[in-house]
Amino acid sequence: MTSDSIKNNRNKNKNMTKWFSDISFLRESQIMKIHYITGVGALFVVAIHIMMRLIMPFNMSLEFENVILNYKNIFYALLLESILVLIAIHGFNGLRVILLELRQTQIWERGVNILVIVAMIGIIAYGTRTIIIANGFSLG
Amino acid sequence: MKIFKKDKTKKITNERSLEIERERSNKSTSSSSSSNQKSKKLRIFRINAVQNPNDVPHFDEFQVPVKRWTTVLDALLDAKSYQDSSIGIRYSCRMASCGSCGMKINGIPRLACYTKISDLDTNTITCEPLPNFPYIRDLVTDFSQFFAHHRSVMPFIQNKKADIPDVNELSEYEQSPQDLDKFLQFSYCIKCGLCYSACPTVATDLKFPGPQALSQAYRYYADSRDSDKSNRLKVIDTSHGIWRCHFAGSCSNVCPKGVDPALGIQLLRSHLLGISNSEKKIAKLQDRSNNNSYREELEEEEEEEEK
Amino acid sequence: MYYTNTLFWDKLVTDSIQHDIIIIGSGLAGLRAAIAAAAYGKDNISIGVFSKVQVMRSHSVSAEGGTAAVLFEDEGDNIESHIYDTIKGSDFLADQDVAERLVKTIPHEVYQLDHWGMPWSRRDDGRIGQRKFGGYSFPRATYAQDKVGFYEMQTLYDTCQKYDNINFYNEWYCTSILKENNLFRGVTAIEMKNGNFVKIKSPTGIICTGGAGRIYSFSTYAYSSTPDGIDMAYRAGLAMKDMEFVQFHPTGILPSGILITEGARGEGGYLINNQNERFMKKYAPEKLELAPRDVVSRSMIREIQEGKGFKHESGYDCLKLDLTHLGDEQIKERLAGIREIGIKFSGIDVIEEPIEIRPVCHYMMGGIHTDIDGKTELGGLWAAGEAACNSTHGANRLGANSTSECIVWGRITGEQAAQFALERKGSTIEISNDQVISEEKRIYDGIFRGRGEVNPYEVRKKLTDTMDDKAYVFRTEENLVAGLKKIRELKALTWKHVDDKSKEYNTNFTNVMEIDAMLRTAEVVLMGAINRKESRGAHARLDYANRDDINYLKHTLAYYNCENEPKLEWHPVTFTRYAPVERKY
Amino acid sequence: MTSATSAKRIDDNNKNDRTNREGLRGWLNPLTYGWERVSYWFQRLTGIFLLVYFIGHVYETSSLVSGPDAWAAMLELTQTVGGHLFLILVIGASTLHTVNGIRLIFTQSGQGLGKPGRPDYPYDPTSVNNKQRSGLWIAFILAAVAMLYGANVLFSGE
Ligand SMILES: Cc1cc2nc3c(=O)[nH]c(=O)nc-3n(C[C@H](O)[C@H](O)[C@H](O)COP(=O)(O)OP(=O)(O)OC[C@H]3O[C@@H](n4cnc5c(N)ncnc54)[C@H](O)[C@@H]3O)c2cc1C
Ligand code: HEM
Ligand code: SF4
Ligand code: F3S
Ligand code: FES
Repeated sequence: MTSDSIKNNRNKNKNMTKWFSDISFLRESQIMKIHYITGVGALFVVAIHIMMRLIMPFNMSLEFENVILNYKNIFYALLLESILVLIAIHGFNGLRVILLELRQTQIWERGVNILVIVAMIGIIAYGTRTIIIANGFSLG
Repeated sequence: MKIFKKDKTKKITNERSLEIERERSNKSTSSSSSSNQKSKKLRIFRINAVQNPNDVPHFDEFQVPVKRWTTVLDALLDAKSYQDSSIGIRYSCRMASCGSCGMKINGIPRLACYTKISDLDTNTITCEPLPNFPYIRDLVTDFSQFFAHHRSVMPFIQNKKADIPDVNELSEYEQSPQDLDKFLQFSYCIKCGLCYSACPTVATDLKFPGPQALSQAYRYYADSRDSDKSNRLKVIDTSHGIWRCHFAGSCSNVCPKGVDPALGIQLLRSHLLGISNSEKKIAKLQDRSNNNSYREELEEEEEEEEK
Repeated sequence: MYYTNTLFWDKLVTDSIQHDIIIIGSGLAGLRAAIAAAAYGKDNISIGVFSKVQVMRSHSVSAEGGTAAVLFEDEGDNIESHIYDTIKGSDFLADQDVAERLVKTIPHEVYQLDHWGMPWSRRDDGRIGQRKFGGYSFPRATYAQDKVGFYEMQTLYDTCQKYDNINFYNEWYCTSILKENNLFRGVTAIEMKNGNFVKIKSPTGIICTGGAGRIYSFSTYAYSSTPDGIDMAYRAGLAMKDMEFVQFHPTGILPSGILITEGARGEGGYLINNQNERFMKKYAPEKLELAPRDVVSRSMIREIQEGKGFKHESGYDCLKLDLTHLGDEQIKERLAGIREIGIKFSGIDVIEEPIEIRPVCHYMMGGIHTDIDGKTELGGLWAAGEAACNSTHGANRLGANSTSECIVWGRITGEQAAQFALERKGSTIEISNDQVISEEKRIYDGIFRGRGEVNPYEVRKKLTDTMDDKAYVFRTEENLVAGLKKIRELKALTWKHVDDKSKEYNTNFTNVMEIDAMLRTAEVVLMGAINRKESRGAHARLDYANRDDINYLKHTLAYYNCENEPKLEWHPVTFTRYAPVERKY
Repeated sequence: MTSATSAKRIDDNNKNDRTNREGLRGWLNPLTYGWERVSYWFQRLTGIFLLVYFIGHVYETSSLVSGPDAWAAMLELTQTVGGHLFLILVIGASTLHTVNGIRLIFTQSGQGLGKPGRPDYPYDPTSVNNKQRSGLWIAFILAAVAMLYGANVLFSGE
């Protein structure tokens, strides 16, 4: 009777987790932990990023040479890279959350998950390309 | 909640305590004037969605007599009894303990039997069905999905000793009043669905269990008599589970019973994140079947009867 | 999928539904019966719970004060005393074996509820708390703040969720009982959401449709507490027992009649008259405010008649209940609901001011005639809870004994019905359609398509006002006869019609059916009251002021006799332990 | 009923269940409810806004790769008065989102909400308390300050 139905419930839960893991291999709580950590992480790196921009007059900081100089500093480049990764993960996961809440068909949910992962990788790749190339620039 | 609009009927959380004051002033101002009845206009949302799924809703207006203590439910029933008996409305206890009569009154989800017309400073009272529940008819909405969500969080004590099949066994749990206080608040949910209709996530997410169900999950989680903690957490830790609450707080703002579902949800989440330090102790089972004299007496009597 | 549990929405619309057990009514008794049957029958049994309201909307959620049980034998309480209190409270009209069964079973049930998650209020040592209640010689009303019924309902409802074989049919209005060869065969019901008229087949049934208190207009009952369930059995030829015993609770607030629990007096509240005097010391010097309800109510009406009452702005005479001396903390901790009700519905914060109250219709001791097991005269049909009258309460119920009764007999009937159903598992049920057709005629031709110029709600108002007026705390031959005449006049009017012509969620239709049942029940109440020429328990006659054990120490049974006057019969009381003595408090 | 069929039933019912859902109106409706709802609304809005900016910003900087001229052209496009105003909005949004986000991280892990206890009438929910409200106000104020400062830096630099 009861123990049976509890067991049933357990089985169902197993199925549920299995079904979920097909798509995203992480539990929602882990995803959200990542969301929070990337959020807070982004706070620090973005703060440094902005500080760096403010040590010289704003316009100067935008001049091509200065920018490239920054990029050539390996630490700064790494900083930029981490901003890129942290915000991409945080931001696109945020988007995933919003989109998941919009519609609940299986196709949509799968689509959202795939789209978000692809976009995340895409933007990270694209930004990394900039960083690497700019890092390799030789100033003539 | 009055923030931008100047509508006085909007509920203001931090002004709730003023309610009592208002109560008193209402009483003193109108104590002599109960005979000179006022009358107010009631606008009621009309639809018959079961008969015709594409029915276009409209509003009907009724003039109803109002006294100091007249609640919106009284007014609705007055209109139903003497003006238009086809008004669809769900009600039962008329004392805010059964949760039937949730509806949107002047734009905010409330219990009709718990809202006095004299508290609403408008002359026209607009009643609409609760949003986020499918229409049935007029003010009546379909709760089946809401109840299903409640069921999905396993709202019952899971414990090997939960059932005592033997009638002669008298075993009692000892639970301290402090342990009781941890969940008591959440157990006074009357399942009225107001929170469910106010929550922005529920507004679009069909699979989100909603504040009511999640706070019940916490209610059983925090109960020291329950022993199946990890499984409980697993059930709600899904992509449409507890994480789809963004602490919009509306649920707690509209809850008529002080359940504060938002608090329950966030606390449950702290357990999920593993950062809560309040540990659970299983309540102590005290077996009283030994020192129980009258059972023996009963058995003796039965024996005598057999003879 | 996120939720994978069985869902009960969108039931297939079929002409007939079959279950092994059907339970009509989802109050405390109904839910306890469902769990008992599910636990007894395991997965072999399917249970349908039909209710005209959604499950958690049943009237039982309003119960406030407590559930009586002997839990502290180690601290001086004992079973015997609870049995005696119950019997004495009943003015010796209770069947004593039944009272004994109640008292001996309820402690286990209280612990069972505890194991299912009931948030009983706790003492500091962690044990379940109990408070004083009227008519008991030991504090034995087990309490959970002042929301006992609500918490019990919630606990039972939530426990039902464990079982896959309990199917809830929310908002199905049952209209009649189907039977064959004196065996229960099922019921007919209307699914309110879409208005379908459905035949429900089952070899076993349990009626738990609650009390009939809405035949009074000043009443603590929920609007849904109408006698249609009792009336269903009555029309099927079962007897209504002891219907003249209607309990008036001393403390209902004005003007709505919402209850202030007896727990308020149990915690130490006083009743005062307009001379600021605790008048109960005149009437019950020993127990004061904690005398049984019938005694207190009578005393209050006497006070009011002597001109010592207050006048409420709604026009009612009333007295006041003073809780101010209890202090902020105790009220907030133990009587939170009362405070809320006072503020919300009466504009009075009981911490600061005495609250106006008046005796109010609260409980029907009578109901469907059953034996000690809750079995009715119809094979395969049980009844439990307030709808049943197994004569635990006799002529007057003690506070907190009713939820006990609901739970105890919920369980007993559930198990017995499950046993009965398992024995008959597999046998097919065929019901001749005649009964269904005649029922369809009765409700659709007679009521739905009926014609009439009198507004049925007007009839209801007149009916309930008549009852308030003529069959209140004190009764006289003259008043009762006048009341009966009035009820018969109302019955004779052409009022049976439904203005709302749509099928879906037609509460107008169900209301008219309820009013129909109310009229019949009111007639039984009045006839029983006229017939009982004595004062016993809650039935107090001014013209026969004394108890008459020689002629009236017996139960009244009323049988349906088409639309004629009901047939009244007598039924003996079972005595096992105590001979009647004078009742003093 | 097996879980598979019941699951199917839910899907069948989805369509019907949408009938009275508030939908996006429910998200964008901060007026009827409390300040928490306003916070919810801003957090979403600023989050999406920042994401859009972030994508744009990554695209903007990618012009570095194509050499000084492309970079100058891009600056021409973005470093206008309109562009600066937009940047100020971004500064405000990110401050708001960050500060409020930190508050939300605390609340969503159950901190600073009070603890459950016996609710007394009138029921003031402990979770939507003044701490939360002032957190939101601090976020607004800091966002305003940051915007002013940003405006100062951006426009004085010309
Ligand atoms: C205000 C108040 C306070 C009380 N306090 C206490 C207390 O402190 N202690 C105590 O012991 N007792 C108390 N009582 C009494 C006690 O609450 C009731 O006797 C008890 O709840 C009755 O429960 P029930 O299960 O028999 O019926 P109910 O809870 O009344 O349920 C009846 C059910 O039957 C259903 N039904 C009715 N007709 C039909 C139909 N035609 N078709 C389908 N379904 C139908 C209804 O929908 C409902 O679900 C109190 C009563 C009141 C009014
Ligand atoms: C810098 C510090 C940041 C912190 C501390 C932070 C924190 C948060 C928090 C707590 C949430 C709420 C999640 C929830 O309610 O479940 C959130 C949501 C979100 N954030 Fe951030 N965030 C930061 C920066 C950013 C940036 C730079 C972006 C843009 C790319 C961004 C985009 C989003 C989005 C799109 C959401 C989704 C909104 C929602 O779920 O309601 N965040 N953030
Ligand atoms: S949590 Fe409050 S608002 Fe929500 S259903 Fe329960 S009582 Fe109603
Ligand atoms: S309104 Fe909804 S988003 Fe969370 S705090 Fe309440 S459940
Ligand atoms: S009628 Fe029961 S809550 Fe309003």
